[in-house]
Amino acid sequence: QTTPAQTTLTVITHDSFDVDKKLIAAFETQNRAKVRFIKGGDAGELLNRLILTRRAPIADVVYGLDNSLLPRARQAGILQPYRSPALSRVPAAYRLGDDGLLNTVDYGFVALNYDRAWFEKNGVALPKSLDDLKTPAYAKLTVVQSPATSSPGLAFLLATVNHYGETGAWSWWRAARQGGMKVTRGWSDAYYKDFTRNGGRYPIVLSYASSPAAEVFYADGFTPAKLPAQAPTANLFLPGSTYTQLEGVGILKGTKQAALARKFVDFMLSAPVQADIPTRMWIYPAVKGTPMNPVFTFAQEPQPTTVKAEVAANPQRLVDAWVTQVLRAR
Amino acid sequence: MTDLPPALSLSGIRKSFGGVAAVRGVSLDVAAGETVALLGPSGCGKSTVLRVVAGLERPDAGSVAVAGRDVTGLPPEARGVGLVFQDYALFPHLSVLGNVAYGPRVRGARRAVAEARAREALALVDLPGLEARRVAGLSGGQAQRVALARALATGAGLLLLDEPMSNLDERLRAELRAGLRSLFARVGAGVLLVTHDQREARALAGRVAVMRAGELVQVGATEEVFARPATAWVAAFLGEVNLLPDGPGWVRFVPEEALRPGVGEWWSVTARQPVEGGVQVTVAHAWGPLSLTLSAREAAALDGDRLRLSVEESGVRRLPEDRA
Amino acid sequence: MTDLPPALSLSGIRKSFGGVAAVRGVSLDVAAGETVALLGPSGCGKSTVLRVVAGLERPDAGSVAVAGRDVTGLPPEARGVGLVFQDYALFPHLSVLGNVAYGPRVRGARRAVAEARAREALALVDLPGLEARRVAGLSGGQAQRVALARALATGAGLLLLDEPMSNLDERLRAELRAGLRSLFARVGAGVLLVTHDQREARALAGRVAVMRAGELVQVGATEEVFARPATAWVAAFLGEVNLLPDGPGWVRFVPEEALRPGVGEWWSVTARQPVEGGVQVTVAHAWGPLSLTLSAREAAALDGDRLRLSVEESGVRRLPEDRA
Amino acid sequence: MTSTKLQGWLLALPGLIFVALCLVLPLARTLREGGVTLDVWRDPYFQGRLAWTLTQAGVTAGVAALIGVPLAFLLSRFEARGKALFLRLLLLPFVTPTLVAVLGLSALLGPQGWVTRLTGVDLSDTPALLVLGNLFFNVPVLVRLSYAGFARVPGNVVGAARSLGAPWWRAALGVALPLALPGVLAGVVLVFLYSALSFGLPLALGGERFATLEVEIYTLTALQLRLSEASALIVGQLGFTLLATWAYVALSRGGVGVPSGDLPRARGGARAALLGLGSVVAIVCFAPLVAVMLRGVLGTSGFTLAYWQGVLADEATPLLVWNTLRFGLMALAGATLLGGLYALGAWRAGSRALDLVSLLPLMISPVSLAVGYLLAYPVLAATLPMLIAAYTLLAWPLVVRSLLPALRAIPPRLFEAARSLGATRGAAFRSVTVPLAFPALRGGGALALATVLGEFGATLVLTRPEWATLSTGLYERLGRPGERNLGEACALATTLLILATLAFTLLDGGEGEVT
Ligand SMILES: Nc1ncnc2c1ncn2[C@@H]1O[C@H](COP(=O)(O)OP(=O)(O)OP(=O)(O)O)[C@@H](O)[C@H]1O
Ligand SMILES: Nc1ncnc2c1ncn2[C@@H]1O[C@H](COP(=O)(O)OP(=O)(O)OP(=O)(O)O)[C@@H](O)[C@H]1O
Ligand SMILES: Cc1ncc(C[n+]2csc(CCO)c2C)c(N)n1
Ligand SMILES: [Mg+2]
Ligand SMILES: [Mg+2]
Repeated sequence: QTTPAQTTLTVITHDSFDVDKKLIAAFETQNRAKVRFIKGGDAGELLNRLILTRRAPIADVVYGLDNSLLPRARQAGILQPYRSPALSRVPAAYRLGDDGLLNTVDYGFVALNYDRAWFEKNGVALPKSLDDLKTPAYAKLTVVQSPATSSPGLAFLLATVNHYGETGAWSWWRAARQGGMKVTRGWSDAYYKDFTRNGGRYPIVLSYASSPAAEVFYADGFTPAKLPAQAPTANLFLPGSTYTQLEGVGILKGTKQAALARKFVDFMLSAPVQADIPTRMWIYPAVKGTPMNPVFTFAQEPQPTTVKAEVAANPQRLVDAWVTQVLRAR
Repeated sequence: MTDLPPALSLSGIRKSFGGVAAVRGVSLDVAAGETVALLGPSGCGKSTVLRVVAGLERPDAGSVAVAGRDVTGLPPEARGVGLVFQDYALFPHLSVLGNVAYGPRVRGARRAVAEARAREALALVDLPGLEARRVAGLSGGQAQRVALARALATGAGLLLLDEPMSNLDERLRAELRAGLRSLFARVGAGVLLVTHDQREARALAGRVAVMRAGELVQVGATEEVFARPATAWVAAFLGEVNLLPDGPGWVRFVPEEALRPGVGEWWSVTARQPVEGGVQVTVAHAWGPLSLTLSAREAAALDGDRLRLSVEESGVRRLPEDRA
Repeated sequence: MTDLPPALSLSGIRKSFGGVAAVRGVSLDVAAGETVALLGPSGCGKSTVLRVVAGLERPDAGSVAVAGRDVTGLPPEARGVGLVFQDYALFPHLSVLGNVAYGPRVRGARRAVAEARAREALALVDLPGLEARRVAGLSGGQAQRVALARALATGAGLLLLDEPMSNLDERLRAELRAGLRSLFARVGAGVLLVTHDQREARALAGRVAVMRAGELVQVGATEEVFARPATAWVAAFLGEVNLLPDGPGWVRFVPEEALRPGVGEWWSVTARQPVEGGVQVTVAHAWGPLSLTLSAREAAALDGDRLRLSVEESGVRRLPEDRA
Repeated sequence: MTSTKLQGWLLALPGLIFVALCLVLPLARTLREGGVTLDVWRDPYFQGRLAWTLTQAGVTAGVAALIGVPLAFLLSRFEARGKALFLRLLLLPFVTPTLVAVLGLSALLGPQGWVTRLTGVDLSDTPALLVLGNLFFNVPVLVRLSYAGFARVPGNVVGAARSLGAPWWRAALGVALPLALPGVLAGVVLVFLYSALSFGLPLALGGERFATLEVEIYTLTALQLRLSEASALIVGQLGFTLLATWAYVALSRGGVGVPSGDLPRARGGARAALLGLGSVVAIVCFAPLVAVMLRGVLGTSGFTLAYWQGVLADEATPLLVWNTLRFGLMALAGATLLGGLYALGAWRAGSRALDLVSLLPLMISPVSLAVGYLLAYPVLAATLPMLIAAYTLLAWPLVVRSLLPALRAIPPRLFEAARSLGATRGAAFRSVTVPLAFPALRGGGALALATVLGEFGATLVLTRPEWATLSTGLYERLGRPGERNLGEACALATTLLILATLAFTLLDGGEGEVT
């Protein structure tokens, strides 16, 4: 028997990963192991780093890859299958494929948000469709993130391609950009600089369906006992504008800690972690029946849309196409 | 000449650096075409006066007028004075020619004209063939001459020369003195010359101002000052040694001209020292020790350790004793 | 004394800077306790010789021995020489005291000892009360004295002084000369003194070496050299003016001692100039113009523009004409 | 090679090895992984990016020089109240994480910014805002390095020019500037390099429209993994930055001198110019910071301490502070040690090639290096040595750029004087060279520390949650929606600025020359 303290499990995550340290400590004592977390950047960067180091893996477990990245991860062969028994408590629609490369931990909806106050004050009607949104009247009110540099941006691209088909999507994007839609690099830039609520020029921002709930939760003087009547921002669920992100945890090929890695996968799907997820990362726990903070009443869930296979199959190709068809088109 | 305003007119200049009162009320005129030598011991404030005149130091009090125009508030470049810095302050990034041509250049002369003037000035200070050299490799005396040439090339109506030949050998100095004298006469510039070389002062200056601890203590025609120092301190500073106590607060000043070797009583010689062109002897006179320099010819009057010496009383003067 | 090795022994020193041959084969000894003055016109290579001796410049050829030990390959600090730089090179980050105590400190003296030595040296150069001052605000003469004190405080057995008093007034110089003379005598140091001041050379140096364009042209006892310059160039450099052509390649050198004013034929006086302690006159002699300085007493021999003057032929010397 | 030269190269060796290991090798790995297909450069899109990159960096460097050089000159000639404090506070923009700067700028100049509302001029989404942002970060470097250069110009030399008839501007341009050139050009070239290679700022301030080459490299490398195209861009970028740096190295010959003590008080025109330029720089460099600090205490309903309470109550905050300090000091130690030795080496070796090498870290795209690290040193990924090495790499050029001109400016006579007074090489070095160069080392150290206290290393290496610093803590909050996150981020930014000010005060020794 090796001394317990010698076992270290390395878990690489995206930068937004955050779980109660006490839960991690409990896992460590329970398994007589040390968990070492590495922040691998934004989800997209994370995947690329894993691909670059696949010959000498830098971690045992990865958390944070999502359904838009899974095809590339699969193709690169960086993951090894393991289906957690806990997956049985995850609704089938939220599972990430059958090959067990990624076990869904949580899901979220990339969606447009708008600034209620701005629309009320300026007496502007909300757009009804993506077609409305691309007109200059609304495009110049909209800020989204670049599909090439941000995961909500990529999700939004997939949503538009799913809705319009490829050629339709490219002309939508070109029109919207022509009309004044701003494309930023990352979510923070868009939300904290360009969104009218934070001093910017654009009252419509690409974010998450849960963002209005977070706005309530993080408002000045928030107390759980006294919830406000409405959130300062709201979702703008235009048909074809939302996309479901499924984030999962998986085991990296080449790990020497396979058993422990499996335990960690199970751990991420365990009830305490699942319950901790919503108000830390502002996403929905994958396991059915996990109790939710009441503030989530401000986060509506959009109508589910079916994603066409050709959209889901190779998101990277679509990004490349977007870059040449939209970004670099003059 | 007399209706021209003075090239320089200083009145009531004071300047302190922190606790050090470098200049304590200096008033002085330099007429156009006149050279005034500013003499004084090390640290008495001579350079500071020059820097105040040039506008590099703001006086705490007093005013500076150049050619009749009050320049106290004007920047250095508006004063039209040429200054030779005691430490040269050459431009290290320019060649010798570039340094000397700088003044004419910034005053608007075309390159060719400026360089011609620079070459003239360099010729005057006897520095041929060094035009293209960087100043970093110059010898001390070469650098000093570049500094002098640089100030001369400006053609300024008022020249401030701060020990401009201190690092030159005597022959070169003598040559330069002659050159400068004729140059000053030709251009009619006023010159304020700081020097520790009395020969230089005598050769160049019509008047002398003696400075002590920030104040002028005697100003007058050169030969007048040398011949008739006003106080014991001035006499001593000018190199007079025969200052013998004569009652409290007074000294008896015995100038060399008043000494007649070879006549009168015998006195014993207590010291002798060969000097340029003769021998300096000290005689134990009744008044006290008297020193005099005997020319080679007069040295014949020495008889072993004795010398006949008489003092011409009419030449002896009583001076107030003001040495600390 | 004679069995001591020379404090300095230079042989065959050469040094060029790029195209400039600054020193072209200099050999010279300075005995312990002896002061040798190095004279020569500006740019002739004096400072370069000193820098070679101090080990700051590698000679292209030749060797340097200090106190009998060949130091040609040794670094400056192993040579035991004290150098006063012509441009002072004071340490701007140290106070006056810090500058002067630096030498003793780096040679291992304790702070108190070093500072005591520094204070002594500062007293010698007459700089009291400035110990705590930063060197940046010093006057030219003050800075020069700090540089001198700094070199003296090292107690080195060989002192290299590069125009150490060029920025001091004459009285202070005279005082310093006396102080230095007795210091040198006391410590028995060898001194190589670069100076342009012949009085300084005479007062301090037992021997004089005259340098011209990188070479020594005459070395000898001080009075010997002054009295009997070897060539017309040396005579002229030492300030002799009565060098009259005497056939191709020769001059007739008429020293002042050979001139007898007041006797002989009448000659017309073509120029007169008041100088320290008398008047300098030029007489249109049959041989050519002769200059002489008349003391105040001798000036009585002047009769308007005429002067009786005879030349004592035995004092006149023929010198080779070697001026360019 | 003379022994001095050899010794110089030996002293520079640790730095060279460090650059080889932490820069050349990883970069080579990246380029090899992708191969270089220079075809990309045929694409007018990339040519456009290149042109834009050069334009905005050039304009920034030009404007910065126009404001900063005269200010530095005046500061070096005159005494002014609060000068040392001003120069010290000028380091703060350098500490500021990009997004914080952007927030500060937007609070003033955004569509609803305070200044925008006052003046009605909306600069947001215009290149002017980008240039302002670049200036915010980089004018300080320029002012400080130029100041150090000008401070070494002997007062008498400028005085000589004036008394020879040169008006002040002519004396400044014709005499002071050439003698201060090493410092001034170091400032200009750093501004150019930082602005040319920045990518957070153009993106955040202008979106994709103002994307620089570096943005494309980032996108191609980190997100699209199209390494061959990225490599071509990296090579191109290296080409033009090398060109700029080479020009700098070729031009930067200056004078000798040591900073002198007492300066006259400014009066008249000089005073007005000093105040005017000082205010412009203060506004450009401090106003955004003040805005951020204000946002840390202003909620929707006016003044509030809630954000500060939130930050202080957060049990992670002490860790953030501790890590920030710890990494800052470790990298500072690394940078001053490596940079100090390297500067000495480059000085003694008299080699301009070494100058060029010392700027390499600022010429290389950090993302491409990051990839190189993963490929070359996978085992070291997310280890502390790697992190510190990365921080050190970014910080040491600043130490070298401060120290080297100072060393070169020390009059050789002083060292000679020390030797002739009996000091060995070592003793002369300790007692003359070190004290005279020390202020510059301190100044360089302060700049280096500022670099590290910001966010930069994080883009180079993988980090760990337990390594969270004030800037990562702040970014984490800005990754979540909600007012309180913004407020707390601003409070953390304020903490970072206060911490930095304290550190700089200690580093500067409280008084004396600031360079
Ligand atoms: N570093 C150098 N580079 C080039 N030339 C030099 C250098 N140092 C000295 N020289 C030249 O060598 C010659 C001798 O210079 P040095 O300083 O020895 O003269 P010096 O006799 O001391 O003159 P001065 O009495 O003017 O100080 C001069 O022509 C000078 O210009
Ligand atoms: N910048 C300064 N800071 C402090 N003191 C100064 C400064 N400049 C001059 N002094 C002091 O003022 C006094 C006068 O200095 P100044 O340079 O005018 O003397 P000086 O008569 O030129 O002497 P020297 O003949 O030695 O050059 C000196 O005691 C000097 O130390
Ligand atoms: C335009 C611009 N953006 C950001 C910085 C901030 N900054 C300071 S150091 C550094 C990188 C370290 O090598 C960065 C990015 C800057 N100076 N200029
Ligand atoms: Mg002076
Ligand atoms: Mg010399």
